[in-house]
Amino acid sequence: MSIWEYANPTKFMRTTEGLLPWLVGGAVMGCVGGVVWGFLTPQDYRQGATVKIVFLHVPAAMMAINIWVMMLVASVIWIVRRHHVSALAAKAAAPIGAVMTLIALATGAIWGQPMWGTWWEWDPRLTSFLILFLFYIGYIALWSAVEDPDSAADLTGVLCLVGSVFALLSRYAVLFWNQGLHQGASLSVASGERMSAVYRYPLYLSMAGFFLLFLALLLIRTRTEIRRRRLAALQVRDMRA
Amino acid sequence: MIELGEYAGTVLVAYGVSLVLIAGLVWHSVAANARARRALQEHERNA
Amino acid sequence: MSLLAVHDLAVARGGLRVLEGVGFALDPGQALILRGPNGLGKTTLLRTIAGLQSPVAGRIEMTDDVVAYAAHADGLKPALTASENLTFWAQVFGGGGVDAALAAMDLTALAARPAGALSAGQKRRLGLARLLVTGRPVWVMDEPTVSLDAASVARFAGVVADHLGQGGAVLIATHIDLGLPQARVLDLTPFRAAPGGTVTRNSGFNEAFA
Amino acid sequence: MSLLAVHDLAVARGGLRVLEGVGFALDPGQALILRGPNGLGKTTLLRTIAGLQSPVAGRIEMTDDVVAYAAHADGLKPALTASENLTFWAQVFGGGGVDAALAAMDLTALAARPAGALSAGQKRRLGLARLLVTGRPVWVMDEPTVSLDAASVARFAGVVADHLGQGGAVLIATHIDLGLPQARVLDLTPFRAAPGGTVTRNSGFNEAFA
Amino acid sequence: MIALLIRDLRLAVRAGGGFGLGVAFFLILSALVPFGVGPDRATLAPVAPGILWVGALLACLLSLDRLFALDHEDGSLDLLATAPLPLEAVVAIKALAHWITTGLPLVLAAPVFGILLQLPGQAVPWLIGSLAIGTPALSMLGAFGAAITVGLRRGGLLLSLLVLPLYIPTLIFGAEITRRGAEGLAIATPLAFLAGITLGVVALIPFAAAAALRVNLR
Amino acid sequence: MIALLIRDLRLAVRAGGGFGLGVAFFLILSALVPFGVGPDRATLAPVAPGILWVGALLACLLSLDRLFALDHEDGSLDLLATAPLPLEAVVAIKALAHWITTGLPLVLAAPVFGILLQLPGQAVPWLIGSLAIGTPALSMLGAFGAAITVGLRRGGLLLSLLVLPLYIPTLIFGAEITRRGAEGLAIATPLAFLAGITLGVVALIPFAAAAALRVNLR
Ligand code: HEM
Ligand SMILES: Nc1ncnc2c1ncn2[C@@H]1O[C@H](COP(=O)(O)OP(=O)(O)OP(=O)(O)O)[C@@H](O)[C@H]1O
Ligand SMILES: Nc1ncnc2c1ncn2[C@@H]1O[C@H](COP(=O)(O)OP(=O)(O)OP(=O)(O)O)[C@@H](O)[C@H]1O
Ligand SMILES: [Mg+2]
Ligand SMILES: [Mg+2]
Repeated sequence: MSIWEYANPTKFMRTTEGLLPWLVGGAVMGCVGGVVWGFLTPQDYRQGATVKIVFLHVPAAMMAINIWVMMLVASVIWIVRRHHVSALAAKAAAPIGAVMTLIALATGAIWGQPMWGTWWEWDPRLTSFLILFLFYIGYIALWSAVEDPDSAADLTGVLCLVGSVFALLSRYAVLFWNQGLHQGASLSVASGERMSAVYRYPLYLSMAGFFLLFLALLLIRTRTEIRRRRLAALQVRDMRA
Repeated sequence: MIELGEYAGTVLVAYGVSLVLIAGLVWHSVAANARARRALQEHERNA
Repeated sequence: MSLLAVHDLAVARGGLRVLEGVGFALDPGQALILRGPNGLGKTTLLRTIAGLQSPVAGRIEMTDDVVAYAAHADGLKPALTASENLTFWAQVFGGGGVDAALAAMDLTALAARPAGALSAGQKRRLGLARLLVTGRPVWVMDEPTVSLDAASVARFAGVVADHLGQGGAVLIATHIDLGLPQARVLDLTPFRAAPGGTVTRNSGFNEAFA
Repeated sequence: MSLLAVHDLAVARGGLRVLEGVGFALDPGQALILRGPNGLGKTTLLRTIAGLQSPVAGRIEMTDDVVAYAAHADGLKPALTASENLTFWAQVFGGGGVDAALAAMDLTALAARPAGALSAGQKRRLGLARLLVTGRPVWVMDEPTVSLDAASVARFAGVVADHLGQGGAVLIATHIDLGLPQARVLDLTPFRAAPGGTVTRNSGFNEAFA
Repeated sequence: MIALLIRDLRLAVRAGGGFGLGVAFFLILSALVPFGVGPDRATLAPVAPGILWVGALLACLLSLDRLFALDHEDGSLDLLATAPLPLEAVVAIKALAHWITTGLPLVLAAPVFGILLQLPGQAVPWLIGSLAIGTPALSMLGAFGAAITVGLRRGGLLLSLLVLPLYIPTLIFGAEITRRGAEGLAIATPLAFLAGITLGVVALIPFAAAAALRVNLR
Repeated sequence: MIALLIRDLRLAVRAGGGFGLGVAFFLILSALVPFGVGPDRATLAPVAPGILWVGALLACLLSLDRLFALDHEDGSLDLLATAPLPLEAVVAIKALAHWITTGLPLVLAAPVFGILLQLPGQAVPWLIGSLAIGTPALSMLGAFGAAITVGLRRGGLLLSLLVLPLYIPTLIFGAEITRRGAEGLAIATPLAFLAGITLGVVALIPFAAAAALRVNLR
């Protein structure tokens, strides 16, 4: 039995049925745990209480990028092997990614107010996220604009491929255009000393929570899409019969 | 009580906005799912 | 050998099979008229044969580049004159004989008129003249005589007869009489797809969808 | 009294007279079929009667708001469903009876389908159903049976006969047989405008222009 | 009348997102300008009111070109012209539908774009107010341009060419209100002019547009 | 191939001005911005390169939306797809025709607009150069967006939404070249990037666009 079996909608529905409660449980524990723990951390000597925003901002920012990558993979699978579930999963993931991007942008903007004294600064990282948000919006709009579901999957798939290349390109262009204020990654291997364990462990938990939340929502939304597809197919069939 | 200092507003707004967005997303996902399931069940019962 | 042969073809529109089990062959000099009530799937079948969509099942046998397709819409540019429109298509298909085509459809007097300033029937004649300049042997036509008056229908029948005489073949979907006594007629009604038939793609993964 | 009377009418297209001296009257219960070769000026005449352009000479006698016009194009919105399309027109004309109109043209099963997903003939039927919801007595139709199969043409003839029976009148330009034995036929060929006839407006200032 | 409004709104929603798209375009424009101009606050802030107004104008313009063209192509416009509705009402309603789908969302979303372009905080209410008063005039003038160009294929650019000069007074007063608001100056005069223009346009342009439509239908 | 190019150019000319309209729009935009922003040289000069590039981009965009849509509506696209021409070539040629009618006139007319927006003299050659190198990419990316949205009614705004983010890298490097040119800085890096983007886009996008067209024709 190959992994592609799970691209069969019926099989997918059955498997995820059992999986979902666990995911939901994990997501709730991770998110609530991480965020509450984060909220209770002590104040940073430099950033004061604002450091608590990190437990929302960083996981959201991370997921925003990872979800796009996941959509890219799903689109490639659809284009190459034409598994409907993967196309529907890409469709289902997009609004989650858009909301994650929005959270990263919003918390960043709110954070920027005390830190940089401005709501918005054309910093490269913030700018790249804005561009990513535009790609999400365009992708979602295209899905809703095309009537035939297979055509919509094909078109959004092509858009996702081309868009990924240009999102990457934009990142370099933006870096070239403005060297920013935003701090670099502090969770990388070398950066252990930059963020103390007080903040690091709740951040890990929160990140895990966001990831599980994404998985749970993704499954729910994919199931919704599968049911919608099935209903539409049944309706068309009845209409003609 | 947890001490937020001068940045209380900032932190609370950030948490508030994020929670609202996440709650909205979750609610939308769950509601749409329930709607789709009901519509499908109804259709299969009539058919 | 046949110019075009279709075996056990099934075609779908809007995610549902509309026709299945269609089979026929067209040899040089043959004309086939497809009939069937509105909404049966004639247009869908013709688009499939023209290569604009792929069949759900079955085979279409033909060599490349034999089919010239004339759809419900004429593909005319209102801003270009009748002869400019034709010349363009002649160049795209690498054919020629624009003047002959205009003469054949009685459009010589209107050659310099912008296509937008033609009447419905004149536009249609121009759309049909396009087939002549493609140089393709198989003409696939969707209700070609819409808006044509009796004289033009007769003229059209003459053009088709000439084309058949030169070893061409035509496939026409129509509801009205074309005055082509030599044509075979195929009624598509028996090939209507059974309700509940699903569009099974080769992956076989999609039972859940219908 | 006539619903519609036309006296010595001349109509022009692209700055040139195409028909002149046309005259007829339509009483309640009457049907008139206009015939003539492609490009004669039937569409131009119907547009003039529908009020979309003004006559060059002659008179059109009718009370306001009696005419419902169905042109070559159907005026359907592909994104709206069949019944939404009809409902819109019913509301605009202050009429009603959308369901009856759908039933009359055998579209009830397709009522919830977006108009863009109908076949050519189904679209046409929907376009004709529009006439039923206008509540107007005089139907002016330009080649109404294009793309319709034989059954639909018969159904259309039935609808027209009903309309005539209720005191309506119809004016149809067509090239093919409609199965309306009660209709008078007017061949427009004798009214073709003399070549060189100019579009003289009432001011008399325009000889230089044509 | 209501039926036409509902139909147009419904079409806007069905045809892929309707409401959101005008705003999305505005967003993209506000995002593009800094890419062209550079990220400095010192360069951006002074030009922000002008750019935002030009952006609103372009967002309007882009969605305009098919206002009548779609109805013309599929024959609905011929049929509407022979319907009992006066053509003036048709124009006015179509302009209203356009405003609801394009102008109104812009007004509501304007503060966000102000932030992107570093518009000073105290100017934001003036931006919103001037857009709320000015955008109806943009939609109506746009309907006029669309009516004039309706028969022509590839009318899009010609439409812009015709309409943009008509937009200039609205643009000048609208941007002036925002700029003065940002600097805390008196804004009564431009406000009066802007309101006057909108009222005049809404009252009179439908007649001109209907006349143009009639000519194009002939 | 040549026949298609000639037909498209001819249609652009016939349908009301073709060549002129892109430039005219650009002109009006360059004229509008001072109205919105205020006429000061000190405010205008620093933003001029950016505005000019954003303007070029919008002029492109506005004329794009009917690139395939017209051919789709009247059935020509179906017929072209069954013609012996590969669809990739059709896309490339249509993009080329679009560039000749929109991009090329912009490049030639750019100095004039530079003057309107108070662009410093020494930046003008860089403006022209960057536009000449960058606009082909704009046309080709636009063709991709047009191919994706071709079946959809009211695709205009959706098209902008899809295409504008794709334009960002071109815009950044193009405007950067002009700005650096104005200040006499080194321009080799952005120039290399811009040229690279254009080459990549011209080489690869036709395939993506043709794929999208095929899907939309189904
Ligand atoms: C709107 C805008 C913003 C966006 C899109 C954004 C994006 C990101 C991203 C993607 C990360 C993850 C970095 C990584 O771990 O690789 C991050 C981390 C972080 N950001 Fe932001 N940011 C924004 C605004 C801000 C602001 C205003 C601040 C304030 C000072 C800030 C402070 C931080 C901090 C402290 C981290 C975390 C830890 C780290 O360095 O990884 N961000 N942000
Ligand atoms: N986009 C679509 N989505 C769903 N169903 C569609 C779509 N387009 C057409 N159909 C349906 O597919 C069937 C076949 O349509 P097709 O156009 O092939 O019919 P046809 O035989 O050409 O009819 P006609 O004689 O009226 O032209 C019809 O029942 C039609 O309603
Ligand atoms: N825009 C125009 N400019 C100049 N001449 C035109 C224009 N439109 C139509 N004509 C010409 O006017 C004449 C009348 O056209 P009309 O469409 O009324 O003909 P018709 O009788 O309806 O023909 P058909 O049966 O083909 O529909 C035709 O000869 C046509 O070529
Ligand atoms: Mg058909
Ligand atoms: Mg006619």
